[in-house]
Amino acid sequence: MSEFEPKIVAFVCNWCTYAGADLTGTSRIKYASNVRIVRFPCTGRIDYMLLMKAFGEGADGIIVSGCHPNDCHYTSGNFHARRRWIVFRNLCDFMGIDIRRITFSWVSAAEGAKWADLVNSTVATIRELGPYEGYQNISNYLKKEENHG
Amino acid sequence: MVLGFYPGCSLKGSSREYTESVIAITRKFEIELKEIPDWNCCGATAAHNLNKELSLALPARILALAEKEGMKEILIPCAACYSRLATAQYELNKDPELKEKVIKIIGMPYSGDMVLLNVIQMLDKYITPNLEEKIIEPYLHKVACYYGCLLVRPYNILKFDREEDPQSMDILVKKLGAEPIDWAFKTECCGGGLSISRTSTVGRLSGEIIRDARDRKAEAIIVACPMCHTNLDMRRPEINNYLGAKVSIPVLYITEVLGLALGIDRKSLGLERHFVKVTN
Amino acid sequence: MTIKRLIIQKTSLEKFFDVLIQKGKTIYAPKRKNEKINYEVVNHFSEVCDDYIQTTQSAKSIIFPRTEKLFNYNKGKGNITLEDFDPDQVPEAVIWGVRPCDAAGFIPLTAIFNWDSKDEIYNTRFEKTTIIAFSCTSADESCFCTSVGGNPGNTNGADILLTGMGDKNLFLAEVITEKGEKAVSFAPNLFEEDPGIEKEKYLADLPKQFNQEEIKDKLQAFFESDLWKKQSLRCLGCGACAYVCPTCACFDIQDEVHGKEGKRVRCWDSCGLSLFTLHTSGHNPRSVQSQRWRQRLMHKFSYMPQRLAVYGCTGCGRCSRACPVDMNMLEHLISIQEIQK
Amino acid sequence: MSRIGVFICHCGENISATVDVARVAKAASEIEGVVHSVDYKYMCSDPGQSLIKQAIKEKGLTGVVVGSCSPRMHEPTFRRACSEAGLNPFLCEMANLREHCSWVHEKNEATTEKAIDLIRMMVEKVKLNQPLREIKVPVTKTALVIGGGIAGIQTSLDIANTGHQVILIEKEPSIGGHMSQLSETFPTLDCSQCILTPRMVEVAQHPNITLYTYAELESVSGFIGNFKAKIRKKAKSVDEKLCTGCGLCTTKCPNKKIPNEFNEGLGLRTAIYVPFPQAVPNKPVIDKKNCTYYQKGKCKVCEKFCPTKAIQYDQPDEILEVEVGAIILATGFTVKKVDFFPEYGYGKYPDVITGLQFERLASASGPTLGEIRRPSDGKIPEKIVFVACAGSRDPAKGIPYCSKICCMYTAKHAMLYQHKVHEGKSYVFYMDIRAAGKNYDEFVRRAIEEDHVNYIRGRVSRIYEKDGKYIVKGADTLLGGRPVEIEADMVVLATAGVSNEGAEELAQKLHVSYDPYKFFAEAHPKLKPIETNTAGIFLTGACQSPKDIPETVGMASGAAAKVAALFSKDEMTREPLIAVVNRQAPPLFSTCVGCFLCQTACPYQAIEREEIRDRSGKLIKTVAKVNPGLCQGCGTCVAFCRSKSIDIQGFSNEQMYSEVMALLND
Amino acid sequence: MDELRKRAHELLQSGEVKLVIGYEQGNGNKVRPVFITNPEDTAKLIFDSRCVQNLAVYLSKPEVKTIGKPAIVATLPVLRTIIQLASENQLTDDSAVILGITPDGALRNFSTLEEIETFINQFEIQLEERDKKIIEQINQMTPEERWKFWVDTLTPCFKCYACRAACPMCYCTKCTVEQNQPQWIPVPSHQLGNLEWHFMRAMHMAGRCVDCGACARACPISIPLNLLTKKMMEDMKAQFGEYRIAIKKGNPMSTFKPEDSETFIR
Repeated sequence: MSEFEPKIVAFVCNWCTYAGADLTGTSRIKYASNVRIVRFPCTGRIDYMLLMKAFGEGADGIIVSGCHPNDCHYTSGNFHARRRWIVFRNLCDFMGIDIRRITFSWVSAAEGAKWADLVNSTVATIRELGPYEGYQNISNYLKKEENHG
Repeated sequence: MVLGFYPGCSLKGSSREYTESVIAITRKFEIELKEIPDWNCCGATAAHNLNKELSLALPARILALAEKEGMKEILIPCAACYSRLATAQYELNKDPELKEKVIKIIGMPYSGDMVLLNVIQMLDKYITPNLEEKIIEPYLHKVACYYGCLLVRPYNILKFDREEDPQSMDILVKKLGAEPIDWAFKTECCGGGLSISRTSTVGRLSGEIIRDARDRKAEAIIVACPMCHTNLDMRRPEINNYLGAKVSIPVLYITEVLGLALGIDRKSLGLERHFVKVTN
Repeated sequence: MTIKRLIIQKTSLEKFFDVLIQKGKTIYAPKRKNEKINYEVVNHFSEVCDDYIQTTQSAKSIIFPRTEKLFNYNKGKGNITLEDFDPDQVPEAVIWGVRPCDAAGFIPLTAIFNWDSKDEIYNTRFEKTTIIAFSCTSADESCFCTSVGGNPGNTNGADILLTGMGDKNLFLAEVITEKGEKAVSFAPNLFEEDPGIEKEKYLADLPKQFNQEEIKDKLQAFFESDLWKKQSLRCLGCGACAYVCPTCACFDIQDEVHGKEGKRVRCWDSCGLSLFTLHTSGHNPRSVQSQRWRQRLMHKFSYMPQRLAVYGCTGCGRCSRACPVDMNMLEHLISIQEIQK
Repeated sequence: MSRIGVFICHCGENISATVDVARVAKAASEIEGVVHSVDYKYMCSDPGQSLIKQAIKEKGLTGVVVGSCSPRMHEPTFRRACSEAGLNPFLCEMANLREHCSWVHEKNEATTEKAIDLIRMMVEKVKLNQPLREIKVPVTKTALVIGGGIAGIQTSLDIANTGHQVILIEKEPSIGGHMSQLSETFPTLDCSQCILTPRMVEVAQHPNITLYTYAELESVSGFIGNFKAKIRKKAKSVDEKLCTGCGLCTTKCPNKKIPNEFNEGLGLRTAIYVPFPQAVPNKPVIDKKNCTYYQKGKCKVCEKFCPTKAIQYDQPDEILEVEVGAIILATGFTVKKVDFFPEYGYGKYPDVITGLQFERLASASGPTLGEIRRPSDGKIPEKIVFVACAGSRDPAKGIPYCSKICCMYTAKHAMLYQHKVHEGKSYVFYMDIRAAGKNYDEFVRRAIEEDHVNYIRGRVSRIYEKDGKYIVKGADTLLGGRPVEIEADMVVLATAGVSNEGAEELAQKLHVSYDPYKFFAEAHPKLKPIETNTAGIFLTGACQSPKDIPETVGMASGAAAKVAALFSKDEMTREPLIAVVNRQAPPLFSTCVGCFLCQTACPYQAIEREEIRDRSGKLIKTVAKVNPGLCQGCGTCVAFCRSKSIDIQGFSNEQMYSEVMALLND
Repeated sequence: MDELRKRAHELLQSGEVKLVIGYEQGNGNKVRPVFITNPEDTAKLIFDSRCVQNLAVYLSKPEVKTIGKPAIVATLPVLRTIIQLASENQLTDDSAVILGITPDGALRNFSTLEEIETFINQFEIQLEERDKKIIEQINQMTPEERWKFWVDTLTPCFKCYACRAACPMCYCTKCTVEQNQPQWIPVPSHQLGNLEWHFMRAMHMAGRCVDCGACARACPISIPLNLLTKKMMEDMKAQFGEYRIAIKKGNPMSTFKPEDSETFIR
């Protein structure tokens, strides 16, 4: 069978990381095509339930990225996000949700190269880890087991 | 009550009178000084220039020993020792990793919550509150309180008195009836560790201090540091030589002055040990 | 058919269990898992636990699963394909060791699923399931089957009812239905003729505490009564009682979509939950808990007897055991009985 | 049922070289709801745009997805195109096929697959887009200027001259600020008051400026274009209408021994006083703390002598409520006093003074009428030492920054001294000389070369008094760090410029952020140096960081321009991508339960409380409400809200959700 | 107990409150909430070690609100709840009369929320050794084992929402699970739906949970679901300093410190 191609979803803010990824483009830096970028106004807007959903729908890895501290277009959205991430990660870890599959990062509008590295290294990591079967198994429950008595 | 006690090298050697006067006073106020067993060098003054870990491990071992004895509070009369111990405690408390490292080095448990008292803090805490009724012969002299460098520096670690123009000793001697002069040499350098190696430098530096004290009519210089005392007292010949005049202002430890005011006899205060004669 | 009375030794009972397994039956039996006893698929007789008054959850979910797929669909642009429910993949099953009140629970449940339209999925599961019940030799303060027309040795709803004698080395086996017959026929020689055992003296003693007909008649007049408020003030409005109940049959229909793929799913719901009756308009005909509590009780003791000629409660007492705030069905029914007209 | 149009751009070769655009268009056409899907060489070109417009009209599209470059590039272009064709611009989304796909991946299957995914994501999103209208917020065309120093004066005049109303408040009895205290100004040495006082008078007389002196800001509510401010007019105890400013009261007041703030404590004043002769308004106030009548209950001398009966002891503080559209902070700075410096004697030496005090000595209107004399004994100093960087650039003192103006005014001081005391000797201890600015360095050179000021590069470690002289101990680092001792008659410390007392409190009132030194923080260090992070509040002058006069005046005019721009329209329009708290039919009204934790999460204080009442006025529930004027659309509240009661237009929960679903299921 | 009855009697008698929320003897060995409107019935009130249900949950129930101003028997967890509810704008000083019960079982009256706050701050929320042990065991597992543990633990959940109903902090009129545009949490109870429900529930409790244990006690099938909130509480203590229930607005999740740890961010 062909090599496993990880599905990576990237949740990024509009002002830093999305622009950073644009810069990667304008500087023609090549990186793995496994990633799909979802654009948010700010990391503060990124709902952790969407991360859960992404896994539930078959994502093998997730990137969450926004402005460096103090660079937030909205002054403190990223600080609020960081708080949420801390708690979110702890809970994921405690529940056995594989936090190695979620990469948190700050990528500024000037860090086109960093974005490419980030994607490539994430894809590499996920390739190592393989498909996220644990999560995918519980998601397609009705295929597996009709009767939930 | 019992108080932990770290003498350090000077108080056992060049400045035994300091030890004697400290003990004489504490005894009078029913404070027992319990010497930390098997104590070692505090690292002053060279260690921290040579090897950071060593300069922290030496004091750490001392504090660890004190903790082992169940001490909560220790008195460190020597300003240099006080500075080293306080510094070590500060450095280790703010860097857990380093702390772990040092604990390994000394091979003893070390918590780092010991309360450190220099002589003036000890006096303020346990002596001055009920001092007045005990004063027998007020020390009615014009004096120059000389703090030196290590007693009040660095401020961000010691948080004791104001670093440029300290007041604690002045306030204390006022209570004893003395009149402290207002001068600018309270924290000027006395030559410190050079007292053996570069006596001429000591002569000049301490000379300037003595000169200003003299010009401002001080009858005695009050110190709280063995090294200051050594330089200002023992090196008087070099000083006189530098000033081209004989200055006979005696140099007393704060504890000696206090002792005199309390009517303790000169001998148990070690006043006979001074180079520059202490006259009443 | 008339009930056939046989006896079977404990040892043979175990053999009978193995025979059923060999015949390819999926056996659901009470199994102890961290302090709780529930019906699970069991393969060895040894796993079956028999020292219990009642399981936490009823046997309902074996035939009416808490979540079950009705059909799959694929929504390509313009052309939609359906993959309907396939009766053949429903396994032949045995429910082993249900209490008479649970067995009786399948009577109202079946009535509901065949009320206006016949529910193929439910019926298929039910047809393919044989119910082997065990009489109760003990009861607790939540039990009240005798007050709702049942009893610890009640045969209604079961295909076979086993009643243990004294030290439970010998069992009276009452074969009630063809399904029961068929099961016995797998190993007829394990059974012997009944010497004429007096079943009653081995059953738990549970005095009748109220008269459900009387309550039914009373309830007619009580719709607007404030007793519902009184009784339900402490009710938290969760679905625990409904979900452990052997006869509660409310369900919700959900679509679970994944891109073009989708399944239509039937899952449990409860009239105790505040959004159960919420209209899109925002209006909620049962806006407060007292109305929901009234609905739950009226449904079981007034509406069902009227519409389906069967009561919605078999006195298993699970709702009372499960309730976090001690909403006790028996207590409330008695208090209604006591109200003077 | 949505009717989506998909438009795939080749971007010349930029996209089509690596992505099979035809296939993408084909795949898009198979997505449910897509009724039109084409690819074209240059979508952003006029023919490209008209392709879109045409399709919108002919196929009655309800949504448009353009697969081309980054939305950060051409979103405005395509949204305009849509609205020109009669489709709400916010029903247009862009899939980034260039920057995020064709430019960063190799030409292969996967890349085209990705392009298709990106399109599908946007199709699913745009299906849920809502038509949005730009938000219009009314603007009150009055500006509130806080602080009547040169910054506030300049801003007020500039705004007033654009024809808009200005309210200027100053906490002291007169406007003028620090500039009015200065003697001469560098680098031209022209007299400060000569250039300032005309401006002060202009402010007082300008028809568009309302001036409140002896007044402070009490509180502020509202948002850009619509602030409501409460101003406390402290009681002057003098009726300004009756008072003619004759000044008789000030000469008669028996209490004459009060240190004069204007002269930095070097002179004395009376309890009823005018801060300085050229004060605006030139009418006295009674300093209650020092007035015998207020303290002891008897005296009333001023009342007795006042020819117009203008004295009113029972005059109360007055609270004014004003509505303004913009607020300009011009609260200025202050300087550290000598008592801040232990090594320089904790302020115990009378002849060790600050630069500002020296200004007063050098000022013709000062206590010595411009002669440099020692405060202690009035002697003219023969040797004077100036210490630059007194406190500044000294982390140990908690002031790591450069106060910026000291190098220049110290040079000025030394010059003035040399000009006034010809045989005098002056020394300046400095760290570096920072004289960047037009004619600045030349000015310093003049001090050194023409006026022979001795510049010594080194710090002063101690100053102490001995036999009436001040021993200044320092080091000359240019001579190998040799210790230097100067026996001076007078020492002037160029003490650090620091933020005003109460700056923090004011910042909190206005929700303006501030740096660790309590200077107000600009919205962006480079591109928004005048704006604050609160829309409609601007900064000017030294309240943002120490500044000299030209810089302050420049910034002041800048702020005025910002305000003029804001006031140029009756309404501001804003992108409608903001948060909204849902409203529903009764009895729910809203799923919001009013926990208001979102208030603490919002960076803009944009979340308000709304009370929902029944017809009889009985309170049903209190729920959150987003103020469209303040919300900037970050969406932090949206992700934070437990009951999902807040959503953000343009990035709604449904939109983001379906975007994610779309990219993972095909 | 007599003191409690006496006080309740006074309150109802004087008309200061219309209702007293307390505990009464239930069936068998159970105790249960009781709502007393008539002074005579105050004799029903009991208080003993079995009275652990968090009565504060009734303060936000419309049915209870309509009766009028209540007095409520409040043990330490209930007091904490009241403060948390106050900080979330759900009640004020005069919403209810507090019949406080100190940890040593004595009746204690509080007149203001501030009083309650200072009182509860004497007792930091501490996990019991038992919980600590279990949490530690789970921490010791490999991620895979943890995952299996939680999937197995949560699979039996049939979403009766007793945990939600019993939790006084779950006072939303429309819970996220009932939001269907989009349908954040699947309605049916299946492995994914259950995991997402319990995960989200825990997240919503972050910084708000007072660790009263009501949720776990309410679960008819005894899922130890409050292990999640307990663990989270420990983590937040460690990450953000103290975990305090306070009146002042804002909680660890709605505020931040610029120096928050970000070692995990690349």
